[in-house]
Amino acid sequence: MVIREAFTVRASVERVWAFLEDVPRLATYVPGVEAVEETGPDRYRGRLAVRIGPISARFEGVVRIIRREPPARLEAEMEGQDGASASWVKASFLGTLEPAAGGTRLACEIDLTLRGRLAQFGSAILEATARRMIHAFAQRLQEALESPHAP
Amino acid sequence: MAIGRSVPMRDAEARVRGTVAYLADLRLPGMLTAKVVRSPFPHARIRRLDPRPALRIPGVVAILTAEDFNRPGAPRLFYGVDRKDQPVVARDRVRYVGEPVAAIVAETAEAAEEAAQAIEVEYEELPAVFDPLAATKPEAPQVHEDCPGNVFLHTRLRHGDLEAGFAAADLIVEETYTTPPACHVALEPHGVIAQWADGRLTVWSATQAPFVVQETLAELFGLPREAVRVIVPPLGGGYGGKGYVRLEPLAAALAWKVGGRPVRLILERSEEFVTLTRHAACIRIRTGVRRDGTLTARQVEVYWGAGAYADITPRLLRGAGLVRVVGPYRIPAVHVDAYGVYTNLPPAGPFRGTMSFEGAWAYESHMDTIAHELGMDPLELRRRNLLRPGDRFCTGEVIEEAFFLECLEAAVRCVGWDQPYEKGEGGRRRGRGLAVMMKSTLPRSRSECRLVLWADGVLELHTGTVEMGQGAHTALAQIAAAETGIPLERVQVIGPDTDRVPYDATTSASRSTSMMGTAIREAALRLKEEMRRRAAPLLEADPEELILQGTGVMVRGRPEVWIAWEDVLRRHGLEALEAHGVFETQGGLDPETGQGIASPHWHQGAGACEVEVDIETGKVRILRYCAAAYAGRVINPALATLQNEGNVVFGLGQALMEQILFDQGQPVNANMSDYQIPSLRDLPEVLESVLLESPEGSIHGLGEMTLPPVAPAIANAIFDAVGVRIRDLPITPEKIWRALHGE
Amino acid sequence: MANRERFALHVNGQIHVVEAEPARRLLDVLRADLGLTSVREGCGIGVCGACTVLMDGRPVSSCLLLVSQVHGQPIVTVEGLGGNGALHPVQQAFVEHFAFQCAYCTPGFILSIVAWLEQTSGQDPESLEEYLSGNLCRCGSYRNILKAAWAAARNREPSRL
Amino acid sequence: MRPEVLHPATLSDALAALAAYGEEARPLAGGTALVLLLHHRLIAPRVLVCLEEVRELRGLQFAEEGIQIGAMVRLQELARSPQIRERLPALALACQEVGNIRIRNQATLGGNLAEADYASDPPIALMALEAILEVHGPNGPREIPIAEFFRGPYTTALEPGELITAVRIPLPPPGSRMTYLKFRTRSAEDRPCVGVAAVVAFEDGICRELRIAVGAACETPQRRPEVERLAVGRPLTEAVIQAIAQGYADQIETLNDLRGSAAYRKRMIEVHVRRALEEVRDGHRSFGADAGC
Repeated sequence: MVIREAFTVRASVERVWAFLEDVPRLATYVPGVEAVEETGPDRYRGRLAVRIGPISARFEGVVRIIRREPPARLEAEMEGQDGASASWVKASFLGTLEPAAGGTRLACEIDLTLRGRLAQFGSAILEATARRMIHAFAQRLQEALESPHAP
Repeated sequence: MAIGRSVPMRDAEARVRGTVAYLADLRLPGMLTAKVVRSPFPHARIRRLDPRPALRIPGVVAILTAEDFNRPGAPRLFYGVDRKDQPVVARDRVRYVGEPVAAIVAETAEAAEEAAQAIEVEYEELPAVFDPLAATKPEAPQVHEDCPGNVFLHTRLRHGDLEAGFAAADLIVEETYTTPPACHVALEPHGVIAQWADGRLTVWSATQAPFVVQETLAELFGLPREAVRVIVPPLGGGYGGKGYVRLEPLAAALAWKVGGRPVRLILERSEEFVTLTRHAACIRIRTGVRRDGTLTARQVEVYWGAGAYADITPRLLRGAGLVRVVGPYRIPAVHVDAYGVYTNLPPAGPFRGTMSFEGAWAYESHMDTIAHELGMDPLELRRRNLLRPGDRFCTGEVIEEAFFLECLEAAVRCVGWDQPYEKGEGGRRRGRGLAVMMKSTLPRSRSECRLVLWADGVLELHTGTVEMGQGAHTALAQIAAAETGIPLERVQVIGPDTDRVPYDATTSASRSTSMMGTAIREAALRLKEEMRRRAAPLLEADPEELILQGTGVMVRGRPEVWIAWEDVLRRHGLEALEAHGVFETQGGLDPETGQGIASPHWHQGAGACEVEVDIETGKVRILRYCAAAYAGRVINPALATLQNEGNVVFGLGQALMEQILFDQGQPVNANMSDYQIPSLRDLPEVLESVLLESPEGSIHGLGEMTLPPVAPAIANAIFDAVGVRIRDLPITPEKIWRALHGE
Repeated sequence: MANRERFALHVNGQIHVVEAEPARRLLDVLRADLGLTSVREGCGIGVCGACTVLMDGRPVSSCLLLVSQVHGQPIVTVEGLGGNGALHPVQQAFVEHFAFQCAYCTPGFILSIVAWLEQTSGQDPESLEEYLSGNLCRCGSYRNILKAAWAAARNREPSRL
Repeated sequence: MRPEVLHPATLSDALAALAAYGEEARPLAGGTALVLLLHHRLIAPRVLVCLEEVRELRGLQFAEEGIQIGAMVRLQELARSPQIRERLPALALACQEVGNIRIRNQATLGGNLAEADYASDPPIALMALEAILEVHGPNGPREIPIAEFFRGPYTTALEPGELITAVRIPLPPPGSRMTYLKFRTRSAEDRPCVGVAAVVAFEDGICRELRIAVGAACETPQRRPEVERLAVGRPLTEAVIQAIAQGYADQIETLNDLRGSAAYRKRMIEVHVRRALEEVRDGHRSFGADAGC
């Protein structure tokens, strides 16, 4: 399933780009992310706890930045596994930045595939969960970027 | 007379008491439980597979992986009825979501379950392809190393001069139809129990093809056939899904690894959706027609999505995959190209109405499109072109028994086709549709049986035909009774058990009543001949002078010189008298030209219906449906009618709601809430069933005939009602709505 | 097995004491511990009705019920219908009307019809649909099942349960 | 390992059990959703707190001002109750549409609400009926208006350790008519593609109050009071009905699933809001005579 989310933040393209590139910090804005560490250049390892309806899952996996065109385009891939529910998640992320009136327009496209037992739970609920998470992430990012205390 | 009577199913009482023992009800001492570990990826390399953490779980007895097949004395890893391309468990690579990568045997289901989760498998995902047409494109990922382009078989049918045929046409219509993968959804899941003892393998399996299972297992394990015994309990539904070989190799390999104790493997419902599906098909059909409705040429190109393994598809493509997509019409020039295509989906195989369902969906919808373009009544177009007795079909065969038009006319009578028709106004519109189909049965197949007459007068019928609810054992017993003259109450059916009954190819393709029935007649003749020979000295007469009278023998013209069969046996000191019957069909098609004998006889069925379409929602209500089949000689009218009606109910599901949905190869509706089958509230308001009989005709199977017309008859009725042509199954309200509202 | 408990189940007119994990499904207890194999697993999610049992006269899905959710209510399976070896009138009607093919679903249908006869006037097509539409028959014997239900309704006798 | 099952007889014992085990406990009402999750190993609680014997959760009470339904009342009982059918037909209709008779015999109203399945019928009717949920938890009792209860699919306003104890439904104003429409796209046993509940109070042919709830097409049941107000003070003419139907279609964010795409559902909302209002305008849907149970 592909989920798209776009919003405009009151910050320069460069500033948003810098924010996007810093994966460990960026990850703190993703709801449910528990830990992220760098394992090599453009390689990260992390853990994500997520509630899909009545079901709790904890995915452990990796994030790889596979392409960057500063300050306009960033592509990344994520893969994770939840042992308890024998489920796998895979996502590709494409973020594009462009100047917009009053700041920067950030468009995200996330292509998500879930496999294993959780995938049988129903596509609508999975999509709703993913959408909710991405929406929350976008909101938090927006708040952080617009906050005067932002780094 | 035992034939033509609606006698209840032989074990009717056990069926209503719930005491019929299906596979899941069998309990063997020391029985272990198995669980399959399946691939979550549609295409991946297996980087690492470590069963050790699972072995440490209490209760786990053994774990089977591809490694085991490297051991000395191990069975072969690969099997398949044609191409031996399918591993018992995946080695190095997985090709569909749900492919077995390992299997666990444990004392309890809980331990097996826990172990299945503890096995560590690391995958490296590979690009995958899911659509059969897309799979044939040069850039498509390759599913098997040895099959570039993913087409593992291309068969052809060439009849007449296609170019001349199209040149002679006033109109050429070309369309593309598709059908998605679907699931059989027998309420009883697949199940097997396997056990090794004293160098012999015994398998209890809910299979439609015990002898194919026997042969495959013997080959896998390097055993003589006799060393493998296959026993089949009554099936809780089959519909093709239990045809050929399914779980048996895996269960047998697990039993081999365990070495002695019986191992039971029963699938969970979700696993059913990745075990066997209907073919995903893409059918391009192009037809030339004269203004008067005479068909001049037809070209069909079919891409049969076989999934990750070829299974039965190659065999089908040499016959069914060609001839079941043309239609029962006289067409001077016909070309068919059928492609068997690998994709990263679960394997496809036999499915009630195999390839006829897909074929009729295309050619019968297409016929209505042609009729519409010609401004001709759809029935009239068919009247002009349907095969009649003595006509030559595109395979070169002459069709002797041809009742297509009679079937169609019987069906349309129920919807008053000739009457003026009010389609309605406003939000709900009505329409009528019809469809007819022709289906081959299996050429080159053999059925054998044995009749054993015991001295106490009981006649045993030993048969490999599987009872899966179609009432085959009842119908066959009726035939045995009729052919021998022994009262039906004294006929007992034994089998299927490969140790006890002679060979039978398979219980599928609606072949059993006809083929096994003929074998029974053959055996009965021999039994009677033997009886005459034995009776002759007792009656002091020549065998030629003797005739059979009831269950006795008498001298012609002297009714007082009569001896009962039981007495013949007793006087000879025989416990029983046996006779063997064989019936074999010949034929087969040349894979390059499609010429030859496609079928010993042809299944013929038609349907007509009346629907109501809610224009605002696209929802369709089936007001009336009539299914007509050519039944030849009917053995048991009540059971035959049940088959006919069952076809319609099954077909309604396939037409209106059934489809396994995959998201990147992952099934997303692998349960019976998300994948729906019809309930009694989905029945047409009026459902009629017609069996066309011909007392001198042959015996015909009825398990499928009226299923393929259901989807095109409904689609044609929808077109009649609202002018919308749906070409991709299933016909959902949303598709109709989109077509109506141009979205 | 760690947390097994004893349960006294009132099944087909008899009390059966079984030892089972409290969160075991009633379906599994009936089949494995009591040998009542007419109760069958079809879908495992309460949709198909192959595992139907009557609890306090009401049809329920034994695949969606834990053994510890049974609080003394009587349970009936088709093994408990009829008496003295005779078929229950609904069973008899099923035989007479050829109301089954593979028969995997049959016990569930029969129990649903028994409940319909016991709990309603047994005369209303809508209520029959209400009781039966949740039982699925993949062989498609629905028409004959309906005929059998109506035949049983016509010949109905005082409760045999 | 399978969980233990506790059988508290009182509400306070049930709440105490839930509090004691925290995240590791789950309340067990009818079990139709929970047993499924448990069996398919999608959840693994250590303790189930069975609510069957909790006295405070039982019973239907009818009073002048409304109806109080114990959380453990079965959906079939609501579908069949003559009083519910007479006074709150939309609720009876919605309960009658759930799953099949076996599910309805087992599933409870409290369990149904707590599960918050987006594709379920009763929440939609309760939304239009402005039900109030009585909830007890570690911090005592509170009331949650149903409009504030659903936070997302399978997500509710219940705090850890809280239980729904009863659902209170104020009787709609005199002269009210109501219905519930379920639209299915596949088999007759399917869950709704769209569900619409409508409650309209008329006075001399003039609409005094109108409530429409739409669900199954969206993440939670939805109402749009600003659209509902279009009808107030007017007769339910074709134009008014169409404006309301259009308003609901425009304003509700729909979802995609096996039963239909988001775009299709928008239009189906329009069609079924309109049909529900036409039905209400033209009179009640009647029930079959054979009440049973």
